[in-house]
Amino acid sequence: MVFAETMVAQHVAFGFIAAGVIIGALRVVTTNNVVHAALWLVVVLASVGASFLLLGAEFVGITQILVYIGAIVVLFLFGIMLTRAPIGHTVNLTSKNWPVGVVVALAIAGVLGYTLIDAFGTDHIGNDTRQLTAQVSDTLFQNYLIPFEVISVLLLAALVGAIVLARKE
Amino acid sequence: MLLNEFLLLGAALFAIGVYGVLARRNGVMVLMSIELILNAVNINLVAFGALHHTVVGQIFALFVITIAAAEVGVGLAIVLMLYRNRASIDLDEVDAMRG
Amino acid sequence: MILQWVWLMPAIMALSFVAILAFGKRMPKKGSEIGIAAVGLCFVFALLSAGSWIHHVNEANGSTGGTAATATASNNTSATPEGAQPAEAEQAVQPVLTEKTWFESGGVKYTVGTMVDGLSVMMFLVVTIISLLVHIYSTDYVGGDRRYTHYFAFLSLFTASMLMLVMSRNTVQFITSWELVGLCSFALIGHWWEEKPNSDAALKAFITNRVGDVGLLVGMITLFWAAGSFDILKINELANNGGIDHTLLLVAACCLTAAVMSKSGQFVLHTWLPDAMAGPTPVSALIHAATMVVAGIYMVARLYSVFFHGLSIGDGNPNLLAIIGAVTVIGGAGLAFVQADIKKVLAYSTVSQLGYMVMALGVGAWTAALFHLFTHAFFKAGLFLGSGSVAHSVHSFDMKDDMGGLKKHMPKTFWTFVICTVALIGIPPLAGFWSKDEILAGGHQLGTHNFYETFMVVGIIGALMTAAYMTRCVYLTFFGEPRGAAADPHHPPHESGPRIVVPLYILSGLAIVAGLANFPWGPDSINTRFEHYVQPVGDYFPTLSAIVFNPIVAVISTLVGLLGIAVAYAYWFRGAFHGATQRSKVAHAGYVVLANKFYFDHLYTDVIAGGTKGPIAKASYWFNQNVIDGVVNAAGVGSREVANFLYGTVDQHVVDGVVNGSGFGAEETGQLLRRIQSGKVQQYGALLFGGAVILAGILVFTL
Amino acid sequence: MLTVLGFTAPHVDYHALAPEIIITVTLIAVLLVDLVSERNRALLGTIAGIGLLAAVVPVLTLAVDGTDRFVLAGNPGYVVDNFALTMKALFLVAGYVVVLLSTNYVAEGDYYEGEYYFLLLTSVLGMVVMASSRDLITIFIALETLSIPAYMLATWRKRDPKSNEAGLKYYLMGVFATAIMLYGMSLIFGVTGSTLLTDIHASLGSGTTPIVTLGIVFCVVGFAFKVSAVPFHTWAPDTYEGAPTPITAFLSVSSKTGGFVAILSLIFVGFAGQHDVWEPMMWALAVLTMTVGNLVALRQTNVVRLFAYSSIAQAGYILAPLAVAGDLKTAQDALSAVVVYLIIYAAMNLGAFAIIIAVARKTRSAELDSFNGLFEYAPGLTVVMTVFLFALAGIPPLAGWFAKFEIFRATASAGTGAGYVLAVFVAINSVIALFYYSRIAQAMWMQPASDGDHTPIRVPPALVGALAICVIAVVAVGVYPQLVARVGEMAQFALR
Amino acid sequence: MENFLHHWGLSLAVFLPLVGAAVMMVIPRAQEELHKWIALLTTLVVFGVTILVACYFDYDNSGSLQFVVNHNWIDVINSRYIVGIDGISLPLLLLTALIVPTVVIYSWNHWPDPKNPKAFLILTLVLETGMIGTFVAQDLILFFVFFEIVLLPMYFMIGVWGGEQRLYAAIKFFLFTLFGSALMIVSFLALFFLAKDPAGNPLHTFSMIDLANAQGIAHSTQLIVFGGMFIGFGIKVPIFPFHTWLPDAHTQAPTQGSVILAAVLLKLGTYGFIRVAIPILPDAAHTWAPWIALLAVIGIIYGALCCLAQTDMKRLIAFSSVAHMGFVMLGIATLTSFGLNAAVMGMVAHGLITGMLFYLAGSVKERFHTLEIKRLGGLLLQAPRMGWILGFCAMASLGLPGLAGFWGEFPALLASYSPAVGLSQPVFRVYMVVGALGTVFAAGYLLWLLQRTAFGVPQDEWEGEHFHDVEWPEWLAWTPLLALIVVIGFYPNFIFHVTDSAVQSALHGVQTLAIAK
Repeated sequence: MVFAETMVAQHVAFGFIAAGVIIGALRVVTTNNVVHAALWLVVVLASVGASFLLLGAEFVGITQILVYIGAIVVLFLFGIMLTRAPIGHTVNLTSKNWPVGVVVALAIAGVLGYTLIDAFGTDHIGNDTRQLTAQVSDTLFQNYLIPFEVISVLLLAALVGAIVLARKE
Repeated sequence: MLLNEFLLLGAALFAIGVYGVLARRNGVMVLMSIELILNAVNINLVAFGALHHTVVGQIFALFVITIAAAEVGVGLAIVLMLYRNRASIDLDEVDAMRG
Repeated sequence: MILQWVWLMPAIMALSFVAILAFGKRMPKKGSEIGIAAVGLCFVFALLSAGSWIHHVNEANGSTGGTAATATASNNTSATPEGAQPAEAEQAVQPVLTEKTWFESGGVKYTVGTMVDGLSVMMFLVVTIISLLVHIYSTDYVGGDRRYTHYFAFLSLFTASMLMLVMSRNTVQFITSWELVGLCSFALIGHWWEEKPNSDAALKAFITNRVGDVGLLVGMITLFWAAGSFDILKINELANNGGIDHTLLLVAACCLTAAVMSKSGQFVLHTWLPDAMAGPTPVSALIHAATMVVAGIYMVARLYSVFFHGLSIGDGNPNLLAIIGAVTVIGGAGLAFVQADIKKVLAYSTVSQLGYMVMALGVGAWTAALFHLFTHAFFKAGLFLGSGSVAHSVHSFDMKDDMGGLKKHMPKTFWTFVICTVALIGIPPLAGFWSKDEILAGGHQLGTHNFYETFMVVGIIGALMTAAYMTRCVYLTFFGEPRGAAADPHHPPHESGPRIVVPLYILSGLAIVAGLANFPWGPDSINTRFEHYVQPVGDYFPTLSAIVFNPIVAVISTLVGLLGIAVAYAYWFRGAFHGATQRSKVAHAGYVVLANKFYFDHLYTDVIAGGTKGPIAKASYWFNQNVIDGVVNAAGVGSREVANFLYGTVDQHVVDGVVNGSGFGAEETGQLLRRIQSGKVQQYGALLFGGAVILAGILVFTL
Repeated sequence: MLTVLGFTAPHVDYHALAPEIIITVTLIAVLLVDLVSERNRALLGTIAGIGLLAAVVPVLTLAVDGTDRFVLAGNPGYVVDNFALTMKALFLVAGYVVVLLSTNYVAEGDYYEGEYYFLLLTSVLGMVVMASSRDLITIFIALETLSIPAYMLATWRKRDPKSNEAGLKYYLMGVFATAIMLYGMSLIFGVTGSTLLTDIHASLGSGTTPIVTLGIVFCVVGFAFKVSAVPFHTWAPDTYEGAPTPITAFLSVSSKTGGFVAILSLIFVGFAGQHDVWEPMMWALAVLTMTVGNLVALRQTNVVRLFAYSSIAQAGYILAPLAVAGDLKTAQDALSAVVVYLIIYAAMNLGAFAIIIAVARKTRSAELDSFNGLFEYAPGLTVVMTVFLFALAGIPPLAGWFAKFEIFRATASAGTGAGYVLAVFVAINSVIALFYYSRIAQAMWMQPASDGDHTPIRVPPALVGALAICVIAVVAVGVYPQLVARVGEMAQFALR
Repeated sequence: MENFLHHWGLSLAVFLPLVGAAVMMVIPRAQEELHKWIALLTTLVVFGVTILVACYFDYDNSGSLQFVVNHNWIDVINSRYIVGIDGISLPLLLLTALIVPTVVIYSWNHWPDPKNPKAFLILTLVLETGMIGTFVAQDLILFFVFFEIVLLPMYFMIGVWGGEQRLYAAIKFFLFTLFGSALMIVSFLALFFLAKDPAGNPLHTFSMIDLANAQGIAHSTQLIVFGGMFIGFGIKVPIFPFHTWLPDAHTQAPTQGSVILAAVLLKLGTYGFIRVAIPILPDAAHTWAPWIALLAVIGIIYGALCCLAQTDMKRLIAFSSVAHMGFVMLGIATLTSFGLNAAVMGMVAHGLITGMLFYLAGSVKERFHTLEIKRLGGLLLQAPRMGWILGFCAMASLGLPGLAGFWGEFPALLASYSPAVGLSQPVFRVYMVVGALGTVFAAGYLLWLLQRTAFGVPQDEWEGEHFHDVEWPEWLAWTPLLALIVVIGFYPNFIFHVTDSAVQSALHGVQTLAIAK
């Protein structure tokens, strides 16, 4: 019954996670308060991180929390402040073209949903999904050495470039 | 767990992100929506990795997270510069060039 | 043998053309001497070739002696009782041929060469004599003209081309020469191109001839493919022995008839010929009376097997040639009545006389037609040159306004003119009588039991009209009160100089004697010599029955001629048919004949003569000017209109419009597509995501 | 071989990796020199240029060597084969020309010079990596490495709102496209369980399922954006217009080529069995791209913008052979056609931009009017520009004709109706294209100078160098196309 | 010498002009005299080379290719540098090599604005390379390249040195031709992939010689492939309804451009039919022939009617080209050796005659600054020699026997009486009659032109003005053309002798087909 309990727990956990992701995401794209949006984003990102943990990807889950919430959201907040975006409900942040967005989004959802159900309708993920972080690093440095090295140059470039661009004259 | 639980969650997140990207006027909020999309991708990658019992999915996700960070940094820099030049980050107003 | 060297004649004339163009202006006589020398040389050459040909025929007829006289004596022709049989004892005489390969294309040799037989030799004589006289005449007539040299150059070129035409061995050569004489005609009609009517006339001549040339080209092409050769001899032979399908012969003959109509001024393509009188008068005499305009006749004669079998002339049914000829005889004569311009009278007269020839060919009277061509060349050239002489004196061609009473001022011109007129009317024993009578006799003889008899009647009516209008012409020019320029006291009319008068003498002399060339009686040495030497005998020529002189027809035609003169005399000289006391004897006699024979003076004067002169002629002239000429002009104007429509509407708007429209359409589409490029990044994004999902959707759901 | 804690360091073929290493060293050197030397700005461009040319050397030695190599032993995810070498050489030489184009532009404008070259080199590095990448992750990283610096370079004229706008649009659209591509990659990974293209090919077999179709389409869309295929092209005109002109040249040539390299790797190595999916897709993209690009170009008045649409249309031609590249035989023809086109296109387009830069130095404008009467006062530039224009239009004996010819040949080689129809589309479009190319020629040759200013244009040596390279290439290849035809024929993938 | 000539003669003729152009490029613009001399020298040397080639040409074997050079070019697509001439190419080669020096000589003192002899002459030389190259190329790709090379210089000639509407005319010329050649190249490629040798193996070659013996292309496919070539060559000819670029191009082009355009460029299209389309796709040519002939006779009549509607001398001459090229196309469409001979003859004759007419139009324009027919008149009084030459050329153009033009028209009509076996005789005979009617119109518009320009007295507006008659550069440039019009007119064997067996070989395929049927 451990097996079954795990199953139930997983499903319950997934339910919460999914709710967090969906509600958070919807608020991110609908709220008229920029700061709220950033905070709702945190909810989404955290939920996604949780789902990684649920899938046994601890390292990615942790990285998700650290990088996203620790760095990216902070960046966003800085950005919000630097651009002096209105904090309250002062401006309608949704453009007039939102119906287009709805249509496109629904179309995407439809096509993706159809295809995914068609392809993976009954596929189960095994219960033991844990993978060792050591495995991750081994594979990374054995097979993905080159992209890893390249991304370091890229990050340097992004850094240097962003500084140049963001710098006041 | 059903694989599709995650995949459909990812798909939903992707669609919401797309909506956000297309419907938000504020540049920073568009960037946020992009993050939603990238997270949807990551959910997929990690779920598939779990399905195939391979760490490649995670590695891919890690690369995506890294790149996402770099992109946000660059994106914010550009938005910031835009703000400096025109005191607004309303994307609807950025249409000096067209046709 | 000299007949193989006849090509020297056109060569000499062509050289003369080049020499006049090159050196003419620097010569003392401005190049005319080169032309005269050359054409004189050619004349001598033509005489020699004539002698040579006679010798050739005689030899072929298997005579013992070599001289013409003995050869003729040994030959029996129509005068002998056996001559009644159509298939005569004439021996086949092959023409003298030369040939050189010109070029080769598609496996077919194009050759140049000469083909000399009696017909050609006769034409050599006509062309060179008239040309020589015209050259001499012109030195005075166009003396001092600013393009004197060019004038002579083109006379040379014309003579060269015309000689080439009549010695052509094959149809390509024939077409070439045919076009070249047309070119010369164009250049000489338009000699005074400063005035628009002249250049108009030149254009009209050339373009009308081009219309006929379509027939020529198509006909010759048909014959080429039918016979497999351009060789005239071969075409004739094959046509003669049934080697060519009758349908093809018919098509070819009809097409070629179109060429005859244009070149020889037959109805309805005749209208250019009167207009062509815009050219200098000697040119009219040479080209538009004696030589070029008979090229059509010559062609029919040359390709007679084709026409004879193609149009089934031997069957006695009405055929295209005969009908066209007949219409032209009457039409031309009728029109000649109402002209005020002396040259126009002569031009319509030429049209009418050419009609006789075509008609004669149409009924099978080959020799008659060619004989008429021969005699007509002399007296009509004489008439033209005479009219030129008159005009030279009064500086006008208008009989009604500028002439009258010239008889006393220009007696030489007057007498030569009268002689030629009488010859034309056909009063024996002048040239015209013999030849015209032979045509009428032909119509009668060949048409004893069929339709051709009709053409004899037409011919007789034509003769009557000819007599009448020529009398009118003579009256208006030389009799009555001087009018206009002729009455100008400061510049009284004067007789022309010797270079004008001498050719007139010669021509009027020829007009008197030329008819004897085919004298129907007498010993063999003078009996129907023209027929004997000119009408070909051989495989390449159809068998024709010889025309026998018919005394009854001759008397009738002579009487009719006299009647015409009489009526006209009465009408114009006397004003009417009242009070016969003071009439001249001739007119009186005519009047008596008329009065006693028909007893309806009034009827005649008012209805026939008056009618001819009045309503009918007027009407036919109106018809000519407004309908036939109108059609020609309308064809011109119409094609201009069609052209304007085609160019202005179809080409510039439809054809070009499609092109420009597609360009415009492309630009407009581009303009529309630019709207997609709204400048709003989120719309771009929508397009990106939308495009991706649509593309994916389509492929997902279709594959 | 290093082994620590059970980790075995992979064996690296440094010879094969030498070009990437040289570029990396160079870009760091540029950054350091920029830090150290405040005055000697001219040095920066020189270093960058030398670095790029130096990187060509190992490419050549590798080409002479001729064996196909895995950079990491036993890992087919990063390969040096003839295709990779060809494209690397192209990226490096094109990058060098862009450096030449930039030298005076950057020095005379108000720019951060060191960082400019640094970013440029980084982007080139991304491209060079892309040429060898046979793995979804590596392709993704290479794409980002070539894109992210390009986003920033596009907005490098910081105080120019147009440049900001250019960068913003490019960035946003780029990120959107990347997102789609990543989603597609995730699906492909999900189906096959691997990111290696060889594994993917093996795993997918032939035929397709909806999920695979979706994955392929999304993957390709990401690069269709990069090559500015319609309807993913919308960024290009705005970005090209607003970006600094040398960067526009860079985007229109190098970046676009990078996109094509990725597409070629994906469809010929990874998705070779799924040609039922990408053939119709490429067909539709090709037709749409060339037609829309050409039609909209007809109405442009800004030369740079016109060239943006022109380069969109050119992308359409390049896509065309891929629409019939299903089986092995036609795939080879298509691949060599695309490679040949890319090489020739690079020379033509870079040359044209070099002229635009040269002219704009004097006229301070890229409007079509500013080219009026150029023949009067700059006949040399005019002739050379004419060469490029008509090369782009595909008029012999300028190289463009052979490029187009190869497209025709590849589309016709399939022998299918679709192929011939496409060939006719290319034919008709090249006629439309002539119309706007000749408008520039008309302005230069047949119009009087707008302002009557006839002072001659002084062309700096770097630009002369760039022009010389391009014009020689265009003419030489046009007269003797075997030069590139051979390269195109050889540039095949090692893995299939 | 002879050996050298056999290997290098044609290549020299093709590329020497480029050498001249290269030399001129480095000489400063101000040295106008030097430029003129270099250009003249180059073109004369080229002419000399072609004369030498003509001297060493084996006329007994004019049906087979001579002076063949076969060298690697683009191995990858198996396209080779094959040049060679046979009896069809030779006359056109000589025509081209003759026309270009006359253009240079004529240019001596006739510079269209904006002058700039350097650029103008360089373009002329480049043009010469393209034209000569097209006539000697024996590889489809090489042919295509030369065919296209011609476009650019002509585009600039019209666009820079042209008249009021020059931009429109230049681009129209360019777009039309390019459209055609784009379809043409697709057809060439189809041949490359579809043609098989008798054993059924794909040939994969662009060599015209090999392709002429190829087989294995389905009839329906042949039809489409031929269609592509038809549009490509037909636009160049131009066949109705693709002709609309021609009047604009001619009207706007500078005199020299018009001359080259009329004398040589239009021939590229008809030459393409004879050299490429018919030998390689005889079957399709056979099916297409009645339609081509139909368009040809429409062109004859239509062109002539459009001439009648013109008010501009040059435009009139331009439209007359449409009509004349109709005869050439009619000859080609008969698919008989008669017809093809006529076509080549027609091409040469039209080149000489219409070239001359355009020269005259140019000289008239130079003197009167207008070509509006109603303002002209009395040329024979103002400049009598020029008037005479105009008359001569008009006569030659309307197909007067004894001048060159006739030998293009008459044999073409002759041939259409009896087209190749299997073609409908009645249809072609109708075409023949209609075509013959076209000669009437030709006489109409040309004489009408002559009447209104040369005859009559000058308009009042020219009162007191003096116009110089033909000048020495004009004499130098025109004499060879005028002489040739006469010489060929009198002795057409100069052309027919050369072409006859060559067209037989060109028709080999058609004849085989006929035998098979």
